[in-house]
Amino acid sequence: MTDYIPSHLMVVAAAREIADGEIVFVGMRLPLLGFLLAKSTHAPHAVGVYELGVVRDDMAPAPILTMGDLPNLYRALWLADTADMMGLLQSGSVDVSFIGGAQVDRFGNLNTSYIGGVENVQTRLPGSGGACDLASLARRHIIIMAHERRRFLPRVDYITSPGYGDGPGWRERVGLPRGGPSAIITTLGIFRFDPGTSETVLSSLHPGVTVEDVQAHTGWPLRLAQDLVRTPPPTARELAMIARFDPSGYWTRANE
Amino acid sequence: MTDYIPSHLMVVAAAREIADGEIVFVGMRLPLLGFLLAKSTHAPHAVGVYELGVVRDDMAPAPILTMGDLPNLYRALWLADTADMMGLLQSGSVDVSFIGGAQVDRFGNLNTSYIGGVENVQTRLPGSGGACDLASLARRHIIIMAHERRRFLPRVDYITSPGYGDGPGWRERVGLPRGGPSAIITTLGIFRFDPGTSETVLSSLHPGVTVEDVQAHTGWPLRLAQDLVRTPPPTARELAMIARFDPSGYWTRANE
Amino acid sequence: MCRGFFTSVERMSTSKLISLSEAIGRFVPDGSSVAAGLGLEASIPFAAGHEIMRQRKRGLGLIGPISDMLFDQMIGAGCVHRVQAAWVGNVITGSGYNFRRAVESGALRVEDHSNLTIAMALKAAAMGVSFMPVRTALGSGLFVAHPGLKPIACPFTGTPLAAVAAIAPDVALIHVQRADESGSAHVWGNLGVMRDACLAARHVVITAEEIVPAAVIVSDPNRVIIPGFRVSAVCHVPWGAHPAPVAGCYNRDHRAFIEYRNASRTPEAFVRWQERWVDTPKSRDDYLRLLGAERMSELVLRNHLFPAPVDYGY
Amino acid sequence: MCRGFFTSVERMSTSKLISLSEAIGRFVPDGSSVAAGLGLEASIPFAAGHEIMRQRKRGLGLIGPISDMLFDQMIGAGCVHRVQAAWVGNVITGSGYNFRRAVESGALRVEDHSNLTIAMALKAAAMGVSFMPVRTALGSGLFVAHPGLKPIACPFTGTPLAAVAAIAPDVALIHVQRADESGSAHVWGNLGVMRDACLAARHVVITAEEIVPAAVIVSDPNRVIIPGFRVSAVCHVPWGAHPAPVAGCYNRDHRAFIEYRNASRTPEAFVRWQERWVDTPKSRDDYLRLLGAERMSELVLRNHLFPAPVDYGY
Repeated sequence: MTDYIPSHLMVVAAAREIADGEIVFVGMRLPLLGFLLAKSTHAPHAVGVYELGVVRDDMAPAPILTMGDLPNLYRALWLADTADMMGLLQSGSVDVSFIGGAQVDRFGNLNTSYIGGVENVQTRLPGSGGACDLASLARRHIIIMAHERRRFLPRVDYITSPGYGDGPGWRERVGLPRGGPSAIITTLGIFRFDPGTSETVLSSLHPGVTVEDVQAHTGWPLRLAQDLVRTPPPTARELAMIARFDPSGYWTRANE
Repeated sequence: MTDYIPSHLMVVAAAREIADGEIVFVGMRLPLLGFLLAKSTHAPHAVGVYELGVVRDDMAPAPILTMGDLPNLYRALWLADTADMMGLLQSGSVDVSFIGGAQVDRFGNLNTSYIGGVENVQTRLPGSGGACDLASLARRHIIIMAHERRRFLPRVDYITSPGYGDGPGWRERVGLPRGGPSAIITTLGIFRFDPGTSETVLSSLHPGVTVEDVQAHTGWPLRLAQDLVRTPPPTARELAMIARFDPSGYWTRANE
Repeated sequence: MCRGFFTSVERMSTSKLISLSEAIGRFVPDGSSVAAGLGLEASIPFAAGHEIMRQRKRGLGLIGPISDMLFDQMIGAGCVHRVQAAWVGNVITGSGYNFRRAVESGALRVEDHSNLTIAMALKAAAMGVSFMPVRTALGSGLFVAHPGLKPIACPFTGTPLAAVAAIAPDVALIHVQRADESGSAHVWGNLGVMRDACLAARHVVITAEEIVPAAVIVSDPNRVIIPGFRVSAVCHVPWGAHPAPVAGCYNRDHRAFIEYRNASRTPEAFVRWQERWVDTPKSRDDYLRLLGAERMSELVLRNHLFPAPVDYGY
Repeated sequence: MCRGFFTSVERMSTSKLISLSEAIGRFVPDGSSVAAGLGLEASIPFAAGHEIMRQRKRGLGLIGPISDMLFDQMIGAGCVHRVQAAWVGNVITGSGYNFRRAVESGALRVEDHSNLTIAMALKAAAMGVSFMPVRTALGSGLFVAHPGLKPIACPFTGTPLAAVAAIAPDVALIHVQRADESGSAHVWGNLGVMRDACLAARHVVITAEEIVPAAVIVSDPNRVIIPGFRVSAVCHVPWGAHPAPVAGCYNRDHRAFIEYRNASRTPEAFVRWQERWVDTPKSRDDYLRLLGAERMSELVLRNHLFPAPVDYGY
């Protein structure tokens, strides 16, 4: 079995969520690697949209740590305003996006702002950036985060990026035009969402992980998919690609 | 006395309304010539804003008939979107603009849309273009038109470009943020507006024109300025400049 | 505003290069709403408009700030049912006679805009919202029975404003200096409402002076007016905006506009004009032969200005 | 929104070229609201921000989408009373520790935005309206006690929307590739919210890699981010965005961001960082000497890409 760490598996799982030809709103860190991996394997026609005003349909010619790094501008398809990118997103032209979080709950709501909530701040985190917009406006979004019990809570302290709120019908009720999370890719497995209840369903276990492991790190009672599967490990080719995009291991090792 | 026609005098009068350093939203025809004349005489630092997305602080290198003619783009200060130009206008950055019309009334309302009104169209004219915006949003605007009784009416059939509506307080009441007409330059003289009543006051008579002439061509009882003056005729230098900007006489002769 | 209309064809960077007659045939069905004249006086897609006339399209809605004489021609040809515009006429001569006749006879529905309200109606659709607020036109006749303008109060300040309803055209027609086969296109010069209209539209049909390799487009991504994945068709049509001017390509042919004034004063004269300039030439090449090399040579650039260099390296 | 603030100095094309210390001294009084980081990860005006810290400005309001670590530094230096931003931290390392401490202690007021809401707040001010509608953030925590966000219904469709109140900064700080003495400036690369922020702001202070003759700027008017008549001061500050990247000039210096993470974990460590990198260097030249020629040479461009030519002639 090829040697890999959980972040490699998360990148591979993220890549597999992207279909060829899709318009992907790309964030930094593992999602960026996932997008690059998809582009260089099964989704060569995927187009990447970056909130700072970049659209690319080609790989950057050198590794990048932020979306503003100059290789990400080189031979871009479009360099423009943030408002132009947000227009693509708000008008429904973005198929899929990826976001991380510090806390998530069983309806896929994310907190990256206030641990403890606004009134009783224990830890102030950086905030939304574009995450709230991606969660509000992409046709679907994928959450990627480390699986720890303090992060997987029955209810987040604050909703930075809306998932399904308090359950079915919530997004329509508050006025969000579309979308919602379609998966949570964690260090232990992959959740999807029950269309009826809008709650997480464990759909895949990473290699070597048991349902009990996942339950031990999840703050709500697990529901299991009828066809619960085992996440295929990264292939040697996938790992080689990831090493090309993250040669120093800056992003993949950060999650160890 | 130098040989000139009424349109030359109108261009000269328009130029004199521009102070140095002002931001001028420039329309076509005589206002364009007025702007160019001001730039090349007493207002060298005036900046011209054109609704199609052009800002210039320099003369076009060759005569132009429309603001989209290529010499008007050559060495422009800024080429951008119509929305950017409209943002300058709407946010109050434009000092003065010039518009023409088919009908005007004593409150400076202009009609360039429907002779006879919407319900009973006798003649359909081209419409607003940017004129309604200039009249709504510039700090002040100047109206330029041929002085004929069928055009100078007690009440216009339709307000394309708002003046002072039905009198004092109207602009504030309907929600216009600023501005209003400061002068009407005609083939016979110049009207200004009484700050108390918002009505026209005849403030200048062109050479050879009498108050009776103006009254005969105006559909409301004239009020005369206490300091009613005689419009100074164009100087030879001004006429030479106009001939440079309108070498074929396309615009100046059109108004004969 | 939610749109799920990308076809996989539009997404892939496969070629969308087709003939203008095929593009108009496929993407401008009868009854479409068509945005054109989006660069205002510049880069008006006359070739595309004439192809619409030649194909006898019917029941179109036209959308644009001003279109110089193009809208008047399409109205005269009987293609148009409805206009949402700020101004319809002939910029250097004044009235559009076909437009006048059609409005005065009651044959044409008009939704009067200003340049600002039409720009913001397109921007609203481009941004994916159903309206945009403006401060213009309050108290004017534009508010009379206008379905797309409403007085509102600012929810924060209470200030009176006007709301402009979004306009999402079925198709935007733009003429550009160069495009690649996927539809990614460079435009320079004044931009008018081109970008917002393209982002607002369901389909974008591009006519281009030049078809270039993709490498040319990505060598200067700041000049891209719209990326290819939002474009439905690209057509190679040199001189496709004549008689309107195109930066870097040719000057405005004023004579054509002056001649058109006379040629449109009566319905009979217009029929003859259309026969001569639209129906007889079966293609843009025929049109250019009719125009003649001498007249074209008068319009080419004689004074050049090349930009200071920039570097997009790393 | 009605602004009557142009001084004749700003209008004339006389020189606005002054030193950075004079520009910050004149146009960033204590208590100002300051927009910065408007290109997001790129072209962050670090030199201007450090000059603000050096001059011990107090009570500032900071406005921006994300600012990478610049806002954290200004907060740590005690300059900041209030933040209106979508994200404050260090892009490649995560948390901004000064920001965290200031919020957790209650010393800093924060108005949380998303990138879309802050972009539209600036666009509203740029367009001269008091709000803009969006469809984002509905149902999120951003609406909790937020003075600048309100749920509204579309006046045409009844659709739920959010209204975002306009934000008009007292001053926008931008770093550009080149500008002339009047303030007309070229920017290429990603544009973020730079243009709207400049059009929204009462004053614009530009730091430029290069001061060029006006002829260079007007050789390519489509690259102008803001015309000079809307600019208050221009400062010649090569490497003025380091360690952020600037297209055409230098790559991102990741090391500085990683070092700053460690240097900001405790207030004491931050004081030492500020002493070393902000207070001891009296100018940007001193800062660059401290940085060292070797490190700078690692950041310069090694691969070049020059655009296909265009012509602005007639």
